[in-house]
Amino acid sequence: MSGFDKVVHSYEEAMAGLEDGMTVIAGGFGLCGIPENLIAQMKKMGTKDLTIVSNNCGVDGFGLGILLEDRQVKKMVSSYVGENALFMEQLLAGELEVELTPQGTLAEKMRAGGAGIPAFFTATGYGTPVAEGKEVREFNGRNYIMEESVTGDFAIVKGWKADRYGNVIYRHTAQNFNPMAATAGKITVVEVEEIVEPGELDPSQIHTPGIYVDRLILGTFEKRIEQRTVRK
Amino acid sequence: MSGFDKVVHSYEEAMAGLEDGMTVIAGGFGLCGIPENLIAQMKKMGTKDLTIVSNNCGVDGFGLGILLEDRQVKKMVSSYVGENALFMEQLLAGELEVELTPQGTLAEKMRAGGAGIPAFFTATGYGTPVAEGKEVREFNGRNYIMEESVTGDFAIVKGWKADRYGNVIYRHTAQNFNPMAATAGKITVVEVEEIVEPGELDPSQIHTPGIYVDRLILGTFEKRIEQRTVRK
Amino acid sequence: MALTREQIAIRVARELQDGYYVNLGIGIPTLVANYVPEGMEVMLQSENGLLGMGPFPTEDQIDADMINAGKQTVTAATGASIFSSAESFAMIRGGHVDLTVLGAFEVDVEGNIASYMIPGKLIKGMGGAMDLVAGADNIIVTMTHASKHGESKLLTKCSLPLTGAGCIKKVLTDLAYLEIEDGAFILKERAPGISVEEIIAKTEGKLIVPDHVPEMVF
Amino acid sequence: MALTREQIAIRVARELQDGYYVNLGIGIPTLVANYVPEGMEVMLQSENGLLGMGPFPTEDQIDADMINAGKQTVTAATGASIFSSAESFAMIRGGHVDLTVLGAFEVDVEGNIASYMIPGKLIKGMGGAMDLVAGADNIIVTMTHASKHGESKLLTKCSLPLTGAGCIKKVLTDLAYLEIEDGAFILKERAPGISVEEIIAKTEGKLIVPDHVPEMVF
Repeated sequence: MSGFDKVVHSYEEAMAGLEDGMTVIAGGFGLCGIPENLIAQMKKMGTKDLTIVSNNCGVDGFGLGILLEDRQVKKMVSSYVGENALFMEQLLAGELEVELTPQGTLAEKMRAGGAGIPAFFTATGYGTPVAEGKEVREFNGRNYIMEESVTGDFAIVKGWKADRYGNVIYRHTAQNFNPMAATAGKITVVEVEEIVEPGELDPSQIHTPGIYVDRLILGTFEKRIEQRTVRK
Repeated sequence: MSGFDKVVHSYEEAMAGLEDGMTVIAGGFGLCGIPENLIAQMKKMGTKDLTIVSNNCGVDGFGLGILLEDRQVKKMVSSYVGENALFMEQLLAGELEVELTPQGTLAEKMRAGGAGIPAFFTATGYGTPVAEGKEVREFNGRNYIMEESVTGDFAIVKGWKADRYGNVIYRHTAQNFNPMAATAGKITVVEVEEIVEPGELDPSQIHTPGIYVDRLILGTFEKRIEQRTVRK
Repeated sequence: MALTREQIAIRVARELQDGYYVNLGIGIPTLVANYVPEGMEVMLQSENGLLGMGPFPTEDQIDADMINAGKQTVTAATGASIFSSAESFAMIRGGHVDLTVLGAFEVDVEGNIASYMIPGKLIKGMGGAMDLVAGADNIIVTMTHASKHGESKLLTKCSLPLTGAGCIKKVLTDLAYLEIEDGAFILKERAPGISVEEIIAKTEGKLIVPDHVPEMVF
Repeated sequence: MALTREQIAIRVARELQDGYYVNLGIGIPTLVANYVPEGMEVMLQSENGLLGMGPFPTEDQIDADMINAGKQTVTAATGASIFSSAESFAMIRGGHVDLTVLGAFEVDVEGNIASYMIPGKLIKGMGGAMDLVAGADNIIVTMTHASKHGESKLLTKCSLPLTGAGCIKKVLTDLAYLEIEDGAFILKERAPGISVEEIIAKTEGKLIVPDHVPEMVF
């Protein structure tokens, strides 16, 4: 089954082919469910002028934030970038471009990109700065704006368990943007906590079918917590 | 938890409020995963002039096909209606309107309807009779047509297991159109084979979250097989 | 006296109904969860992909893979479901959430809301707020009525970049509960001990004051 | 001799590659699954929501909830996944399927295909065919070269309502394998014992015949 064995054995192999100027779609919400080792590999490779499509840009020193340290990122497409001082510094200095995109629109743009839908209409952002330059159209008496889909040269994804066919499940809210990101990469790379035998995952319960996955790698994860809140 | 107890105890209650002229979105593919008892209840109610949005129209004498017997259906929105002689008869006699819709477009129209997306673009159907009267637009050098979403006054859905919160999972390929249908009804009614205790379903493995479900009923099912094929 | 954060949360909680699916924004809205009336059950939707958010975890329960939209560690309640961001916003955008509560910098008489950006000062992003205000029918905005310097945040026209246009109908400030209708704020209730005059003075947008404006009771 | 149904399937199977995700239409295309070369693994996508379709079930295994797009009872292979119709067509429309094989009534030199409707006679619907031809890059159409009455089905312009416009590049008939390029059919291979002359005679659309047209070997 070599053709369906998506497993690679090094992070070099996992991110091989990443080049300057490429667009990378990344799963994760805050620091939850982020492909932390794939990001670290990108830092190691030193690839520049990247456009990163991800809900957030990590924090200073962790997650996508580490790509800012060597100015690898040209542009971020995100809904929220508030947790990152270096980000703000580079943004205000004009060294970094940001395309603020509503969270739901961002998720839908990824899904649409993977699903062969080049554009869709949403009421989200109508009448706001997000609507600037976008077509407005009325349906059933309400105004909507047209949003175009997004695809990446690479998609980097963090899963929980996968089989070597590339079937992936996510754990709890570490699912977030990962399933959509997985569909929208020309090359989709998934890192997981556990690789299980084919047949172990219930076919009806797979979050990301293997057809979307090009490379799969077993990783170990720090899983840093952003806001540790406990019950008294 | 009365507010989240979606369980009703009779099919009368399940379909209460269905009126002549309404639009009903139905899950199912062929005879697989169809809400057979909800359909039977619609026949019993004798509601007329219905618009039914469903991939197929059952067969003669089973599934949605039974609604044709008393001419309850004004219009079908389907991708394939080839298994039903009575359907053809009424169609050719001009007694029934049909809007043939490509299967993927139909699935996406339901999803978009439930997801607050009034329209999307697809290459499916460009240059064919399906494109007639629809806007054509070019994205990245390719032509796409605009398709509008669909919603129903009712959605009727067949699940496998559910809890009383209305969280539903589907069994095997009986999933098909059911999850999208569930999102697209003003009133969504789900019939299932088993109602389990809250907490029994893994939260990360729920196909239809309870927020989409208004009424839930326990049923027994014939599950007629359309093409019984066996290995020699 | 102006309402405390807790009183704002308590007042919002009175809008809850049994069986409501509710999205609570970061900050004061989050507190609403603490004041769900006895015998009533609501499910909290967290837009990162959790319907049925439970309380914060105990130390033992803490799990990096279980967070809310504020990136706080949380738990899942009985009957919860967990799903992708696309599914989460399908719910939100599709109008399936019964009540959304969120903060704002400014609202105006047209129902516009500005809550995500102060040009040149704050450019963190809108997160899910634009989807929430566009997708929900029933939104309560919680905010202070005026700035520390006394400048009204209930305006004729928002001065900051909008989060949503024409989508807000209910505003609860530390001074009053108001509804927006036909290009005006309608003063519905006032905070205990707050005079109608003070509210008038601190409301820049057109304000309609009925003959009787009941005082909130806590 | 014109190819048999089995030979058509065998010839199509030669286009398979290890690791291909393949959607096989109803009829002859379904037979391709029987001729996957030894040592090669492909996964069959069935558009009703099954990736990794296995063989038909034994009597014991028959399950009304496990069918393929032809409504036949099937099984799931190891590594299969099962999902909604929306997800299934996201895969198809998004171009994730490596090879699609389907039948047709007519194709033409512009790569148009007609396969779903004969006005006044057959109005069953397009099912998933329009999505399949629009979504796939790599499509093989299998069909008879001409009608029983000798009328060509490889045309200058399709006469029947189209299933897709400009999307077909490869056609395998009972007489020949052809590719469509720049407004013409290019004759690539002929069935064993079928003369170039017969193919010319039965091809109404512009046909380019290279100097050497190899005979298929079975």
